[in-house]
Amino acid sequence: MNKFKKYINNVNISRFRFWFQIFAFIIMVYGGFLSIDIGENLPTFSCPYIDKGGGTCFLMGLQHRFTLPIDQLISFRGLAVLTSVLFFVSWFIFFNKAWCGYICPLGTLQDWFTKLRQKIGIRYSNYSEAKFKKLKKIKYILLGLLILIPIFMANSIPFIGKLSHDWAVPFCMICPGRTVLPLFQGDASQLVIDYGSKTKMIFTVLGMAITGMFFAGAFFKKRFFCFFCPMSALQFIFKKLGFLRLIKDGTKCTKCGDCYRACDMGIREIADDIESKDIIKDDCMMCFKCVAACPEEKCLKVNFLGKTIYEATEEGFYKRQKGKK
Amino acid sequence: MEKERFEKVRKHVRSEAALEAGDVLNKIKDNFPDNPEGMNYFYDLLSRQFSEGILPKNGKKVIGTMCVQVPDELILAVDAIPIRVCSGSFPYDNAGAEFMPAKTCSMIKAIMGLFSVENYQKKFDMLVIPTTCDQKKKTTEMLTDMGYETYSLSLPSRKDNDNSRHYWQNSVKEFAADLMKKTGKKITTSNIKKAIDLKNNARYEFRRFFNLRKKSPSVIYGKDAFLVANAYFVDEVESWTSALKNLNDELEKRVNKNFSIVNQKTPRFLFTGSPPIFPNMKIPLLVEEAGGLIAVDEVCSSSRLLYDMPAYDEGALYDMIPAIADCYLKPCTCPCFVPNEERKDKLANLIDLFNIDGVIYQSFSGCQLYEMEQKLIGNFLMEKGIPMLYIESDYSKEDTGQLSTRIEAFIESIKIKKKSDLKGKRATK
Amino acid sequence: MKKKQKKRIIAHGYSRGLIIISVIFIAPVFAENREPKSFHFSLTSPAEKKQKHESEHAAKPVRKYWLSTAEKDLNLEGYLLNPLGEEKELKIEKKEEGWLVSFNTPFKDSEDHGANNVYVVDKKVVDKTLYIRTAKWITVNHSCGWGHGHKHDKIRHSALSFEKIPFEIVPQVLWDDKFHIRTKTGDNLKVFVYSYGKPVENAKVTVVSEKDWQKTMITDENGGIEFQMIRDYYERNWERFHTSHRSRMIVEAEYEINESGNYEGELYNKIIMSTSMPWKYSPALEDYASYKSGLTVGGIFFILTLGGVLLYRERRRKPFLELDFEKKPRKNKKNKNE
Amino acid sequence: MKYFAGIDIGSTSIKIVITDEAEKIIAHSVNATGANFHKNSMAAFNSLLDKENIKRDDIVYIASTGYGRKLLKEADETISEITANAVGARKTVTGGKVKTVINIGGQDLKGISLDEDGNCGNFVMNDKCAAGTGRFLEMVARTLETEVGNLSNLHFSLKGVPAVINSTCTVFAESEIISLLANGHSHEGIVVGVHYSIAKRIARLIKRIGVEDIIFFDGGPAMNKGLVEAVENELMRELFIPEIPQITTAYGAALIAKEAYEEEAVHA
Repeated sequence: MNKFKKYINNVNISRFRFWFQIFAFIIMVYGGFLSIDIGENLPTFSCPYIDKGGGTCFLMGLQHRFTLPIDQLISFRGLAVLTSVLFFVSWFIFFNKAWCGYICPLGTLQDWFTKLRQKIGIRYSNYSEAKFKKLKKIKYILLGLLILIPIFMANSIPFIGKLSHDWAVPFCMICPGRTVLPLFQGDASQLVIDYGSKTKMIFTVLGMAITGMFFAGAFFKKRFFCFFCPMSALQFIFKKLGFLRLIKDGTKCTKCGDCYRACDMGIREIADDIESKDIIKDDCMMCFKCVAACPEEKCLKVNFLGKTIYEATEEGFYKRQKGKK
Repeated sequence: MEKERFEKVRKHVRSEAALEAGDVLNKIKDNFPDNPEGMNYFYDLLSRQFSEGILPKNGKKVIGTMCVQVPDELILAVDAIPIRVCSGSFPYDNAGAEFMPAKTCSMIKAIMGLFSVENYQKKFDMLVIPTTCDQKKKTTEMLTDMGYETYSLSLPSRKDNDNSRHYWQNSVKEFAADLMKKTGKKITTSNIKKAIDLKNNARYEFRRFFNLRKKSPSVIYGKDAFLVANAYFVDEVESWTSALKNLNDELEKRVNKNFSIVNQKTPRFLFTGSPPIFPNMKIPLLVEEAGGLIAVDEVCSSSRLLYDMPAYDEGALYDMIPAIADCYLKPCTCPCFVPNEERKDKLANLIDLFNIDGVIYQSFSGCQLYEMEQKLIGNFLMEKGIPMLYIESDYSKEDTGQLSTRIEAFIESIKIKKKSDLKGKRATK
Repeated sequence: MKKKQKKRIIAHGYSRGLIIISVIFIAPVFAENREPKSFHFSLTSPAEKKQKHESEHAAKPVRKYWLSTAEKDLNLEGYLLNPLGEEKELKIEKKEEGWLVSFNTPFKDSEDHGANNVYVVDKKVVDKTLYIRTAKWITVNHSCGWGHGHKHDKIRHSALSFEKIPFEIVPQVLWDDKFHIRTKTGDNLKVFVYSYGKPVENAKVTVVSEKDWQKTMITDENGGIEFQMIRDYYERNWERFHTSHRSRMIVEAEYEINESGNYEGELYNKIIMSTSMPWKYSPALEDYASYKSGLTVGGIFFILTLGGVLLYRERRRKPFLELDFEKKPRKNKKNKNE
Repeated sequence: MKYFAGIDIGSTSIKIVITDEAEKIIAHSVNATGANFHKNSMAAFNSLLDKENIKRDDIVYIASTGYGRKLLKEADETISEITANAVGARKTVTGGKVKTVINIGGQDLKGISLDEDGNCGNFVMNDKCAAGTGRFLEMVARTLETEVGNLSNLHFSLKGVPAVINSTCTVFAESEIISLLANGHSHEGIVVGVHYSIAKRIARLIKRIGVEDIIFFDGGPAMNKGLVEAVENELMRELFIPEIPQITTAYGAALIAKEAYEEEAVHA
């Protein structure tokens, strides 16, 4: 058992993750061809615009479900929203935010961009602390909007009235997942500007602009889009329920910042917060690169239902650093 | 005429320093039983350092460093030899005292003494001095004035924000650029990777050593631990690493055999504050001769020296050099940083890990940073209920009698406390 | 009817040949005015003129459809096929405006979730000819609130044929697997004609668009025809153009059998069967969307971001960033807490 | 009968205390240290034994303490004077718990704070120099051409304003006193000034470890009532002065000797 544990702790998690991501990508993007269907309340950006995906993103359904008059929303039909949230949460519980780091196809795609940049040897970019703090809020705003807009479609707002049907699935319209992921099935139909109505036109222009920025941004900035992802904001609400946990033992931390260096999301707390035990922050995607980069014995741990499955060790750190090319 | 006098002084100081070093080494070797075989390498190395001089003779460029914050990896990457020139020698301290202000810390005086007495201008290609404390800063200028090639490595005073982190990273980048210019060799991904690996090997062994010291009752004295780290100042990394590996293997055997050099009752101390640098082993020796054991230390000449490892994410210069920079800044607990809460956390952690009974805080008189931080650390430890002995001292031996009284009284008080704790434990059982 | 047909021939000369043939064959049947006209389902009563469309996204507790004919003396039999292919009860009422059929689709994600086929059949002997007229309506009972999962098998979103129905049109694809309508202008549509569950060869199928364009085809041995739906929605004022504009089309089929028999005491020596199925289609994406613009916008922003990053990097290389003294000093409150 | 001896070899005097098993002092002596620590202390020890008629063999355990403790090879145990002083003070006071001990020795100044159990918790000592110690008082007495024992009398017979002594350094204070004398200050005023300057120094030193009642004040200079008054005024607290202030440390050593002896007996 100890030997096995040692093996696991010495493992190069980045390589494991790379292959796992490819596996997950195939399931999520091509799952339909393999008659795999995981459902439609997945806490990950597995886009419903992909014709034959293996499962779909919860946000699309969420936006649909909130297209209800308020009186119905608080009546039995609201239950539909509730049950879908329950489905979402039950998926989420198992892997917690590791959905982002291991399964999300859009995240995987961004990681591939990072790999490409690394191969070319171009320096990555980082936000400054102050900018980062501001940008972090965007995802909460997006989450708020993607719930409010559908509600305003079904309920009239003073002076404006009901929003037109063109406002449907507002987040999907600007999500690069919609434009980019179907390309992997050879479907480029989402790359158009829709002149059908002004709203649609603005949305599609916005969507294409974001797609353009996504390609350039993801090249320079690791996980460029994830800072704005409302899914990660939504997940963060339920983070306490997750079985999978990232645990930090602050007494062992020397604040050396090695984990912060490794963190693609630039989460400062991982290095500087020595108070909290449960260190998952809203941007965290649970890739566990920080655990792999921690040189302090048992300082960072990955727990599943309270059982440690992966932890930082001196030996593991040393071996991983040595094995780097 | 002047030259002749100078030569005379040099000879005199050198022989005095060698005498002092020999004396201390003998004390270290002979006053204690059961020195590990593996320590002989380090004993020999340090005695050679003082009888034959500190410089290697293999034609490589030599770069002198002061303070732990100098990133050795860069120096190793350009195929030069880093040598830490911080000195603990009283004769050199005396020599420096001739022209340094009276209230300067002994280490600075000794460094200045060393460089003024010895004609090292041609032997060191560069002296790298981080702007840690005010005295080191001015040392840089004084050394330049003496004709040395110096490099002032600009260190921020804060390390808790990103600005200072980037400032330091830039500082290190500039240093790397300067180093390349100076040596005419390029830092490439492959040679810096090699340098990092080289130093990481040393760090790995050092950590192993560190962990072996956790065993209670201990398998090795603190004075030996200090020597091991001190040897790193002047030794080449590979040979040092393999010597330490031998020592570690030996200590591991001791642990497995349940062999220990002291007994369960021996009070275990944490040594912190100004760095004891061989041959200034006054306080550690006094403590261990009086029946205490320095189980672990938190000083820049020992545990802090090789503890922290850099982690780079992408194997390219744009990531590796900042990673190296970070590893020298962020975990550093030098009192030159504000705020320095990390030092308290570190001490608390060490106290837990090493089963510490008391803390010995040394500060060189004149080292204001350590002198002042003493109060903060003292208060922190008092809250934790760990007794601390604060000793203000320098390289001279004149206060040995008084110090030994204080240290013995401290050890006695801890022994009494330990005894009553044991009694209490027995009573509850 | 004849006149109308002729008009159409002039309007759509290219299908003239086909229609001339059909006119020659069918003309005697329509010689007298007594012949019963074929009918179809509609969302509005015959009195109303306004068009209505059914939404695929909204669930309704009761579905109601009007028959397009104003005839009062119909002998209607109604059939309802639920999404699983089971027969259910269909309510037929004779109202003042006309005939109304209705059935319940309870609001829940149950077996009713999916495509429902509604039929009425009318049989009548006129001039020793038995006219069997059927009308069909396919509707989907779906709400996006129930989810777009793949939990429903194919049966649930395809139009089925029913062996009790003498004559019917079965379209190949109506909805995608998310129950969303698929028919767009320019699409190639395939339609089959079945009689009592068996394909009918040589039946005549006519497609009539909202703007009265029509095309008639003869089914092959599988009972199938294929045609491309033309675009007939042109909005002069772009402001009023609707991407989701639904145009109505009706697919009709007719078939004649020389067979003698007795229907409810009346003798006949010929059977003429007709059926109809209304459907809808919307403008194709290509009509109002542009790849070129999409790629341009995407490209511009890609280059802007790329350039921005590179420019920023270049700027950082400069030794000094200028200090702007006129700028208001930043609040340092937050920094203090850090 | 078993007896225990504590020998405190200080820089100026050798203090010897012999206790019985009930921890009662049955004999004590104070002698000058002189040049030869070892010889003088053994001579003093033997003469005390002779005087009190105690057989050498009855002394079962000897603990030495003080500056010269390591030189006394006859001792069974050596103990630092800080621990010994704390133990002695703790046992001397019967009415309550001693919290702070101030000791002025021949060459040093000590402050010890005791924890709840009466063990030495924290302590401070003056650094290398002998400012404000017994030696300093001796120098003052010599400069004023009087005896150390007379300083107290001079202190209390002051009529007028005390002089202000700025320096507690033995060397500088001497010249300062001479100039004060030359300026016409009275001897009494100077003595009071000296006492206050020492008191201030003591106060500064022991405030580092925290001052709590009961404050125990011992060492030779504690016999000087004038100095005691000065310290009390500086600290604004009352001091506890033992009957014979010099021997507390030696007494403590004797007590430790007894404890060590008993512990050895248990293990044997």
